[in-house]
Amino acid sequence: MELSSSILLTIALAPLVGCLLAGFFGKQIGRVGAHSVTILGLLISCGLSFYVLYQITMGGAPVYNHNVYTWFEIGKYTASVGFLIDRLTAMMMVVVTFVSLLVHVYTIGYMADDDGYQRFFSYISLFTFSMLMLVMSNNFLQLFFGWEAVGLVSYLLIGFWYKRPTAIFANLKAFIVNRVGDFGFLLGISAILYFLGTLDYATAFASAPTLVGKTLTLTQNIHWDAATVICILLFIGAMGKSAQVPLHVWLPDSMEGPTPISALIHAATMVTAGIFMVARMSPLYELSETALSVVLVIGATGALFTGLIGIVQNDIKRVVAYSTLSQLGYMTVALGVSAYSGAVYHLMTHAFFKALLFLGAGSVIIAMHHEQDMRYMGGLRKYMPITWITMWVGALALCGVPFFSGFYSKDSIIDAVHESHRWGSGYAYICVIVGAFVTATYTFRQMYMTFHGKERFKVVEHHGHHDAHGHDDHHDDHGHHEPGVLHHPPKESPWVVTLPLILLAIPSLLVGLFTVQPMLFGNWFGGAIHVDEANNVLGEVGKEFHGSLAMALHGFTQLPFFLVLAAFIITTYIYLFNPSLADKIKSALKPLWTILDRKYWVDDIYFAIFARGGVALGRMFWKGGDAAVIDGVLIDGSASLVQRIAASVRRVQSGYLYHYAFAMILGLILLLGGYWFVGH
Amino acid sequence: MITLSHYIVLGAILFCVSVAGLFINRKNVIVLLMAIELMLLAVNINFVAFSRFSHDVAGQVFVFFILTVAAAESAIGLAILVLLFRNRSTVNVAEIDSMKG
Amino acid sequence: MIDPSLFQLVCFYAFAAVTVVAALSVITLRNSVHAVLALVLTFFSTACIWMLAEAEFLAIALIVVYVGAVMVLFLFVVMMLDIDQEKIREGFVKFLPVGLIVAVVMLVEMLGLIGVRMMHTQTMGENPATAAGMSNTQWLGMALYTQYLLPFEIAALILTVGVIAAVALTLRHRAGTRKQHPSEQVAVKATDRVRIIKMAAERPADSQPAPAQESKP
Amino acid sequence: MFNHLLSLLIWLPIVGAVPVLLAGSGRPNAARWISLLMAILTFAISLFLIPQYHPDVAGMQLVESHLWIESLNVHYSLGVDGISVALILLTTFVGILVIVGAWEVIQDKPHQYMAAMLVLEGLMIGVFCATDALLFYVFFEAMLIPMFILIGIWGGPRRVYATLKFFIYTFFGSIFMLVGLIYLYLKAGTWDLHTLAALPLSLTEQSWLFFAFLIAFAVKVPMVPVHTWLPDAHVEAPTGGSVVLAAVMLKIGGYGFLRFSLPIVPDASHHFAWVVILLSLIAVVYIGYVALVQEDMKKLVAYSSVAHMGFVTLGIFIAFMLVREQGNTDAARLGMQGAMVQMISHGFVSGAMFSCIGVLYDRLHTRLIKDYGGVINVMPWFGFFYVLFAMANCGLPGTSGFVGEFMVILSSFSANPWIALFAAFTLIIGAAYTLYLVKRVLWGEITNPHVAEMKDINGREWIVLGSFAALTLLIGIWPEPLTHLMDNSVNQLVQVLAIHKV
Repeated sequence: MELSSSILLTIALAPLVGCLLAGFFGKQIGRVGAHSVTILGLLISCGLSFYVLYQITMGGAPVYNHNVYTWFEIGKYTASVGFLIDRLTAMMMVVVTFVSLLVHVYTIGYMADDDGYQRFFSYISLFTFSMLMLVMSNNFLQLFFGWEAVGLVSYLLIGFWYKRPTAIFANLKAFIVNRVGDFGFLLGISAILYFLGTLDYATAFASAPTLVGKTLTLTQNIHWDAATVICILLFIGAMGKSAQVPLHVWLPDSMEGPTPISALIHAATMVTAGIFMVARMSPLYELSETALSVVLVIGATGALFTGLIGIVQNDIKRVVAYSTLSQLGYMTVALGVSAYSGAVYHLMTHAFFKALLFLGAGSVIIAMHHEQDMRYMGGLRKYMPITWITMWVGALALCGVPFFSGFYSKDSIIDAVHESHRWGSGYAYICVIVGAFVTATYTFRQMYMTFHGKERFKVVEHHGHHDAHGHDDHHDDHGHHEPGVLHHPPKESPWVVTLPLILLAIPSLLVGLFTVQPMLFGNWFGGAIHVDEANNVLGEVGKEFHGSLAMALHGFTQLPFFLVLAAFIITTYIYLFNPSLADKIKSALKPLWTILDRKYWVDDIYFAIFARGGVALGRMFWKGGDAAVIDGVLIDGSASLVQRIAASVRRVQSGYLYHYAFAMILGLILLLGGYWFVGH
Repeated sequence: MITLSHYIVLGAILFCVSVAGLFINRKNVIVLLMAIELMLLAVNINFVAFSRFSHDVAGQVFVFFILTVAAAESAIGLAILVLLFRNRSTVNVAEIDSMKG
Repeated sequence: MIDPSLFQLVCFYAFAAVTVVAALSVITLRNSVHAVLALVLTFFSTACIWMLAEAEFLAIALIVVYVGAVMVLFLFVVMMLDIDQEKIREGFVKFLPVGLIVAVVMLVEMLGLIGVRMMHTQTMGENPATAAGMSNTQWLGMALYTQYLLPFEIAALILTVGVIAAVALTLRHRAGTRKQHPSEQVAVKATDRVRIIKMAAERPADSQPAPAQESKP
Repeated sequence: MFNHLLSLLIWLPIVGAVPVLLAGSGRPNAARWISLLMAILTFAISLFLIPQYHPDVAGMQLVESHLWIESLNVHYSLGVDGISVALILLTTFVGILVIVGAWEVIQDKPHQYMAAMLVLEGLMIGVFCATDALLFYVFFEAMLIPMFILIGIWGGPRRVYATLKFFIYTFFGSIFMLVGLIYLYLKAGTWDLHTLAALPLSLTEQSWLFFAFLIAFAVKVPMVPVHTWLPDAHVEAPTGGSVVLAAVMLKIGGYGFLRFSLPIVPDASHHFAWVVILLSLIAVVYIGYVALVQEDMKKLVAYSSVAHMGFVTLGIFIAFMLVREQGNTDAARLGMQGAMVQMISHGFVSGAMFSCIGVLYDRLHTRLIKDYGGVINVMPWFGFFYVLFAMANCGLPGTSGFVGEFMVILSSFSANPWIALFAAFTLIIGAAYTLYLVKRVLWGEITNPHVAEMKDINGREWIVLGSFAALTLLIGIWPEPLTHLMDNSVNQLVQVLAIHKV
């Protein structure tokens, strides 16, 4: 039956109300009040999202596309705020609200003794509100609003511990790099307005075919195809938000923020906004082959090279961060080969197991008193069984081991790339395959370094006041007490932390099995995603698909699985049986190691060129331009010129009588002379 | 016969002599005043000549007025000179430059 | 007998020569008194030239009024102030060339400008005053008191201002001297000078007359 | 009863300033309360303007005209259209906030300060209502005097240099305008803007007039080469002065373009539109970088307002390219509306930013960024407002800062993609310098011990910042009422552009 706008409004606004209450009245309603208000808001919107998903898939409700109010209406251009709910949006709403709810619950445990408790809850519900607005919007304006609002909240959350200089550097960097992406995105929107004359999705997609002939004249002789310009500009926005290669520098630094937000924002939802947007714009992307090739190549480079960096990381959260970058690369590759539903499907499964890995890493960090360096961990499986098991489920799903959800989405992407013969798909296939091996290596390395092997930390029991010391300021600066020393043995996190882990482990394990058939090959997304028949690679892959079980068994015989197996054997040998070998390899491949460790110097180059370059340019403009030229020459210059003239003229008043007499006579002579010439 | 040009030439010569006097004698105020008197005299000559040759009384009337003005001017000039001498005990123009800009 | 117009021409040249020489000596003489006297001479010879131009009233006025008053004033001032000649004469030679050049340039300009040659032909012609049957003074007076009455009054005003200014500038009260102040003298009242005392008509009878005392020498 | 509403609106604050002055330095509180009363009264009357003005009816409304100078045929004629109503409301609203803001801050001679503010407000309203060229010019010049006094007396250490520079700069510009107006008067015999708009002018005449108007209004906007007075004026002005300067006085430049350059010299404006567009784009990029390296907070915000005003001139002048070269009047209307909304929103945003800096200045008496750090630890509520206005300053959707820029960039892409490219650059550089400021001032550890003693914002500052925030969010979330108010007059203006005079 018809979806009512009131339900949708409550879904969107419930988190906002929670955020406002927790934010403004944090002191009054106290900590418990804050998290209960926000979690209540999330429960409402998550429940309703499931209801909407049910209505859309089973209940046969038509696609909902109505405006709430007009934003501005000038001539033929109107912009409004409205909702477009179809299967793609419903799925995204469920993913966002579900993960966000679990993160809310998780935060009760994680941020238990942080004095910014209420503020944190208001931020994460504000994030959920903006993400929902982004996902549910039916026009480019509201999409852009959600886009930037999400960027704002990630800025606030990365810089949550504002006392830490690295955090406030990271959040400024994140916001500016996002803004670079939004720069392209805004130009894309204005291009759409210029070519299609509207900001509304429905009318834009309807008139999309008219784009085919049109070109954009940059100069007399350079004319670019309209669709390519639009798609590439929009993709720049996606690169900014989903941290694709040139603009990926901000994601690893965003680990400065508390772990819940790394899970919520930098793994499950925000970074996938770019993928969602490209999938949503599939009718436009289908028109431009070059744009899709660009997407493909950038995705592939991202998938492989960021994965490689993950191998050399020692910080548990950074490993997961780089794995997110790599998986985002996979999704972008899927988009590149027009397997949009594949990308969205991987987005969903990735949301579950990546959030699981992050929250698991968070629970490890709590247990180790905010020690994030894996070199001081090891053998934690005895202390934290639940976290250990759930982390293993997430890890295997990430590597794409058959029967896990990761396998279904990742392998279908790999097959799709194999099928596609778009320009660049060869390169992409190599990256994706080697990527599988790399993913397996860093995941197993991480698991072994944290949970297996010998304990690389000492437990020093101060019986006296150990409790007081243990809790007061540990969240502040994890380096201040010497690393690797704990004051009481690590213990399993409270249920508030482990329950979300379990709730996430279940879908990471099972969701693949049940949903692969309808979503991937059964045209579940329907009208939301439009794919040209010519490059419907998923259709090709779908031909050999005979049910999820068969696919899983078949998976065992495929190349990706062998690579995972090989990676498994190598890492188990190095990290369990011969740990010293790792150091030997590192010293042997020193130059390669430094390249990876320095993250290909991309960060340093960006900082040097843009940050320091910008400041130098600014100083040159300011001192040179404003101060010297405009002020110095024009303003103060002319003032001092007047002064100089006045000084010289002053000398004429010499005070001697005869000088004045001479002046008169001279004037008379000149006058006569003048008459002389004029007279005749 | 005496023609108008005679008078004009004479007037001009006198005028130029007084101008030369001004230039040469830049230190002594009295000579300056006298040179001015001389200048006025030269002008008067011209006036008389023009009045006589163009049969118009205006020229002579004007001379009359010039004389009165010259008289008043020299009176005041000399008064200033006396005052100057009394206060600065010199009439040497070179030393009087307090009115410098 | 000599032709009268020729005679006039000769006189004109004589007087003109005297005027010019006197003018030159005014500016070149070292002694100020001599210079003033030279200026007096210049005025005299100019008056004569004016006579030739039949402007007798002005000529006489020039001598009587102008030379008599102004030149005497100059003499008076020059003599009163003992100006040391030496320092004043310093710049004479240094600026001579400049002065000459300027004078010559101006002369050439003036003469060229007035177009002296062109006026050459204009002779003196008949004296306007006699044509109108009046003497020069009457002719001048007629014009002065009818057409130019206002300028005349203003000239009077200028002269008064000149007088007042000259007096105001140079008036000073020297401390040492004793001066009469007529204003105060006039303003005295009777009571300041005369004191009336109430007395009986004659001395009372009963008292012995005081022996007359011879006043001390 | 309403036909004299505009005159009442202009002269009430000016006359109201008299009792404030009479209150004298003896009774400062009386002076403050009277001035507040006057400001609120004026704001109330201006609110009364909204029902009176019918957005759907084209042309000037609430017109009143009396003969002023017989010999020169100058009329004291007032009239209002959508654009003027919006700007008048902005002026009266900011008027109240400035007086509230300066309550305890101004201690010496507060009565003169308040009186100057009221007179300034009255004159600014006068500028927005005048429909007679000379009356406009008189108000345009008279407005400088109270500002000159405000900066000159209550300013910072280098106030004399700053106020002189401000005065001579603006005056230099407006002289050329006066010459232009006189020429127009001699040609047309009247000063009425409407008839001048219809006056046929050759291209050379128009070009000369265009440059005369350009110099006058470029200084006021301020556009790039002639903008160096703004940072000095802001740095040295008292908080209230710099709020009014940023919130309203800069708009008069943009308003001048709309009233003079566009209707009277359309062909020259179109011919030289590229000059203004180039300058505006330079303003966005060049000034963005300059703002990045400022050490003084007020200078940084001053430079940022130069960059934002670049958008106003951009929005106004791309309309020509759109109407005349592409005939796309709707995109031109969009651009113009963007320029107008940007003017209004910049009033709130930069006014609020200056008030925030005023709050900090009142506590620490320094404006240098290096003296601050970790202010959020001691002033959380101030931190909230500061981040909100910083976000509005770098044009975050949901705040009013975004609306104007969004519309201008959209329409400038239709004009020429390169223009849009450079205009959109503001997203990056705007965010860079604003958040770099926020990072150094707000976040981080408290380094300066004085910062530790700073108290959070008091009730008065709450009112000022709260109302600025409310309006910024209102226009950011729902700009429809504002655009509807101005839509008809902008549409009419765009039709005027299409008329060729040559």
